Amino acid sequence: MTVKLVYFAWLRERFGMGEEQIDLPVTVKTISDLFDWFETRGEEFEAVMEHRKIIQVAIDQEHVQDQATLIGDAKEIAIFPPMTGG
Amino acid sequence: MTVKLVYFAWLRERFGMGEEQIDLPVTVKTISDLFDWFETRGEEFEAVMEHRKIIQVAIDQEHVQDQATLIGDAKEIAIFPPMTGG
Amino acid sequence: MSIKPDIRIQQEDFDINAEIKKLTQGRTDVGAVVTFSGLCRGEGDTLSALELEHYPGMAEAEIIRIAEQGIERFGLLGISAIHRYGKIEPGENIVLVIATSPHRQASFDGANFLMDFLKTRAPFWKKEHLATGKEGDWVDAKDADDDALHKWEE
Amino acid sequence: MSIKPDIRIQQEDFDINAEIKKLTQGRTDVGAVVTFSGLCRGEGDTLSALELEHYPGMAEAEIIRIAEQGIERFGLLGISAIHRYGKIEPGENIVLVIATSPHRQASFDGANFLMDFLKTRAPFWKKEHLATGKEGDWVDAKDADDDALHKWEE
Repeated sequence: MTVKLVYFAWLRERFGMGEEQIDLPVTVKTISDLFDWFETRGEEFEAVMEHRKIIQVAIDQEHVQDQATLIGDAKEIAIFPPMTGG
Repeated sequence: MTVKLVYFAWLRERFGMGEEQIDLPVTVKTISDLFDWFETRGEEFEAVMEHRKIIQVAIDQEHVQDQATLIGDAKEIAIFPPMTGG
Repeated sequence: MSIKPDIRIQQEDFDINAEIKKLTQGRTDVGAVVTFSGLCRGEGDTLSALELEHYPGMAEAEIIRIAEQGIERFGLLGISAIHRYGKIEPGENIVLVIATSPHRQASFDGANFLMDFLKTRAPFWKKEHLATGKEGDWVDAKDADDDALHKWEE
Repeated sequence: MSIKPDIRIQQEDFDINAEIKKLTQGRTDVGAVVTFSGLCRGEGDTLSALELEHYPGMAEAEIIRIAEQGIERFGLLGISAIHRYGKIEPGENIVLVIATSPHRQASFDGANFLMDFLKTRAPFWKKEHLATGKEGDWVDAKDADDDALHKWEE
């Protein structure tokens, strides 16, 4: 399944890109699975994933609280630090 | 003792004047005494004094809550309905 | 107290942008600005105007006194209030309050506090002029406005 | 819901007078207007700018969602929000929220509610640029901002 991953703020800086189109491994069913897989993608991904508990996610622009949420047939998954608007 | 009495809103209208200079009778020592004396000043004053419980007073531009307050050597006593600012 | 409230009672309308600028220009410590403006409502087109009467001298003094309490209580960086008098038509401004502070809650509280006290403690009175051309009644004080003061009891 | 929030994410500054006018002109049912503007602070001259990043599309959608809750909950007559992005210097505006209603408390609550949610639920992030010329850190989310949401629990 091809999905667009979007990164913001210091995640974007650490990953060195704002977005990527990715074929997710079939084992990746939840956000938590996605983060597990991120940990296998090299040093920078591993380092960012040390903060995985506080990292926020939006699936198709809808904020997702629970990292056990299924990715389903999402088109766009955004990954970002806690928001600091206003 | 000469004092300036100042009236606002419907009190001003009912009394037909915005202010007057008055020699208060020596028996008028408190705001309550002043209101008793008002009741002797004719029909309009008597009619207004039917609302004496809710009528507000400022002595020398300081709001006074208790009608037992002494008038002392006040220069200006303002008498008005509850305020409706804002 | 080094911060002086800027309080004006005037017939003319006010310019909110200009008043905000007075409290913020040339400084970088203000993080939050809250303005409240109160307008004359038409009450379903029954009203042609409100006429505002005030007690000159005491009106300014009372608002300054309350504004100084607000500065102290909420740690405001600035506070202004402009209250108009005279005849004001539906849709027109009656009153403006502005509070500034480093963080947002103090400004919200400061402006809200000043408005609640202004409603019941500043010597202003409103008379209705009706759309029929007749003079209406003097606006009664509202219990709800007295009740609003309770939220500021410590 | 017939009242539509007016929500914009833009680089340019905003004009508070003009935004108020959009919500009040030609109507006589609005009695209260509350504006909140949030400005970039200089943090004792240590900061040269904040750089604001946002998630286009989701930012607008989230603010509209929260604003619609505010209209419903407080009975607002109108609500607007403008959030800027890009590089913003100390003393400049970052965000504007306006709420209108017949009576004052609803406008105060509406603007306060929207700001509290905007702080923690709208996808914006701030990076500091230091007065030394260096890039600073990304601003951390504050517990106080999460705590501020509790006052809206019913």
